[in-house]
Amino acid sequence: MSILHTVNKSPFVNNSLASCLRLAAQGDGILLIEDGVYGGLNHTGFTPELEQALANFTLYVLQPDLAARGIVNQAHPKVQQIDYAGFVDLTVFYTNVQAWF
Amino acid sequence: MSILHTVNKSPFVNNSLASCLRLAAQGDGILLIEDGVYGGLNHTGFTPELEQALANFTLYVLQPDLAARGIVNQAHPKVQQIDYAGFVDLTVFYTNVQAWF
Amino acid sequence: MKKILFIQRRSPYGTGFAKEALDAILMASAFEQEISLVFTDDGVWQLKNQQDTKTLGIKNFSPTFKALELYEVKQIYVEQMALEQRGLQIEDLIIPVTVLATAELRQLIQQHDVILSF
Amino acid sequence: MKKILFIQRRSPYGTGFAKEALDAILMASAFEQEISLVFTDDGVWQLKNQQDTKTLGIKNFSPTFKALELYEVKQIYVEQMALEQRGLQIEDLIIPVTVLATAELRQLIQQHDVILSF
Amino acid sequence: MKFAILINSAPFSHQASDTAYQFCQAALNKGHLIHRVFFYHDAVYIGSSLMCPPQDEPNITVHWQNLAKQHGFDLAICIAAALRRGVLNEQEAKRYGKSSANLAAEFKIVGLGQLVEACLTADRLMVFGG
Amino acid sequence: MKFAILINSAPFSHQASDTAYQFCQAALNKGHLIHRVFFYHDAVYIGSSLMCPPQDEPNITVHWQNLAKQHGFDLAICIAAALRRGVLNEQEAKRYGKSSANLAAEFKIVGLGQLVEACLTADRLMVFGG
Repeated sequence: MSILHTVNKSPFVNNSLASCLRLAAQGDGILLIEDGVYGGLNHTGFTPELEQALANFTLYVLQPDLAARGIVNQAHPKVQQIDYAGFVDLTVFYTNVQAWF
Repeated sequence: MSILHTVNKSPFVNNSLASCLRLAAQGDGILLIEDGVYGGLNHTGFTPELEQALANFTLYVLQPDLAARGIVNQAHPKVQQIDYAGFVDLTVFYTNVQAWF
Repeated sequence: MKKILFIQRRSPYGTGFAKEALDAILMASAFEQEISLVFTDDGVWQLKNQQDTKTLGIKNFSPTFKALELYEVKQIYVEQMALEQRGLQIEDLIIPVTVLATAELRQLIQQHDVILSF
Repeated sequence: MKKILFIQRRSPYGTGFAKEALDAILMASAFEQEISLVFTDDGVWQLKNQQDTKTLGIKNFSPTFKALELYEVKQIYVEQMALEQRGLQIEDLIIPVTVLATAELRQLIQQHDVILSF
Repeated sequence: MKFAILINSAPFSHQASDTAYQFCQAALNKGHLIHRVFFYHDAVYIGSSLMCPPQDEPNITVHWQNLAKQHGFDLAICIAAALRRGVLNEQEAKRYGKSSANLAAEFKIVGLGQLVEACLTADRLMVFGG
Repeated sequence: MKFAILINSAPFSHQASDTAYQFCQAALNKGHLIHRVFFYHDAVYIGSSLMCPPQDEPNITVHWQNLAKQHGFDLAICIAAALRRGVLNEQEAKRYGKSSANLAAEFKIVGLGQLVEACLTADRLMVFGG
């Protein structure tokens, strides 16, 4: 039993990712989509929190959303970049899904 | 010349009030409306920031929005409670208005 | 039978989510599944007592929470930290709830089959 | 003549605000007023270069910012702190901008007659 | 004082349109003028004639219609935002080959220039946002 | 795997409906099933037949229609949310005395029970939020 959490809000604006990180359980997966992908970057003010999260969770980021925003190269190296097919696979791999928005 | 800033988002969720407090100028007025009224309360995790703001700005809160949310009694004593007529008066008193949402 | 969890994270009135989520909860209660409700973040404001929307001219839907018991929705949880951050105590809420520490809520979420968050 | 300030605080694509705000800026430029643009908070992401929306199947509107000069919109400001928090430098932006310290931006806002924020 | 009003949010989903309405009512009660209410972004949905709110909920469209009729100000809906979202008058419905229009009475579909004009004409612009 | 999809956000104003569409397409390409797509809150606007997006923008309503027809799943719009916001089929338009309906083909107006049923039937519920 473990959950895939999806987060679609920017951590610079909104508390959704912070709440997700507080309430996700060790071993859960967290997928950043839409404006949530801004939480998966290196060298930002949020990066220290991201790196703390990487100790407890597997972090994924939707690559098409990074590309649209021009930030593929800024993505944190330890966050796994996936496409929509990979998104579908994750929802099968994990036993439940929770959306944070 | 001074500005009335309106803020309609909860500071527990969203950075709008934080941005307003950063970019408002000494002497400006800040009116909390809709979910923004949660920023005008006493004894919350946000109260220390509110009290800091009170040193630089005049803070107002829309009373009907407090009442709807059941928090009239929780409002900070140094935040002025106004009704819609008072809201209109403030937009006349200040020389410009900026909305944060 | 499935265990369904509703997670309420939005304040009332500022957006329409809280009201329409409540409609969904009442509907789900008719399906005789095991339903739990969690209020956290600004969602705890939904349960604040003394709500009075007369001046706003919009509907006060908070009394509907009192009907949840009639609909056999009895597992209602609030995250302690969310209350504390907002200066709220359980006496300020319109219905009796079970207060959970963050770690307990984290466990509770894992025990459900379907999670509907609003 | 009025001095009009547009303040852009939203990221592109996640919501429709950024795109429709840009339409409003272009329209305002036709009225021969003095127009200034400020990008702060997540609004600075609107100017990020290398945007590529092909896989999303939605329109990349960032090239339109390059047309602002033709529309005589030349006062374009970015808050330094917003860039820094996001790991961005002016070389990462699609158009040249003037970078302002927070105190300078605070002053700039006071100097306008109309403020349109999105 | 002459006010221009910009509303950015959908009805029901956001309180902003209700707040804007209450503000306008209070301003008019005090003898101020409303030059124009401009509906942009998701606020264009407020101009739909097809809304059927429950009996115990206010009908914001009717509220605006009554206030505008009584005080003679514009209810202006941005054409680009409205076309995208499917709020159409007869003329636009015909132009785009749609079988019907759904723009409520008293509302007008106008260009974005009317927002800028309102900003230039009014003493204050009030933005009620999303 | 059998998926139930819940969409909560308006088209254009939020990316959520685009993400949901891309997700469904990818899931179907992998041989999974979509049991039902349920449109709630402002997502009911996606079922409007009157949207006229610019030529260079996708028409999300048409995208959903095509995908649903091809793969035989439900496009279900919550009746209470739709009535409030003015998305009506012929029957509801008549019931409420409106001159026209605006529900797009392939979309159905249903009760909220269909959302619960979808949650109980599917292996996974995917929520695309506002």
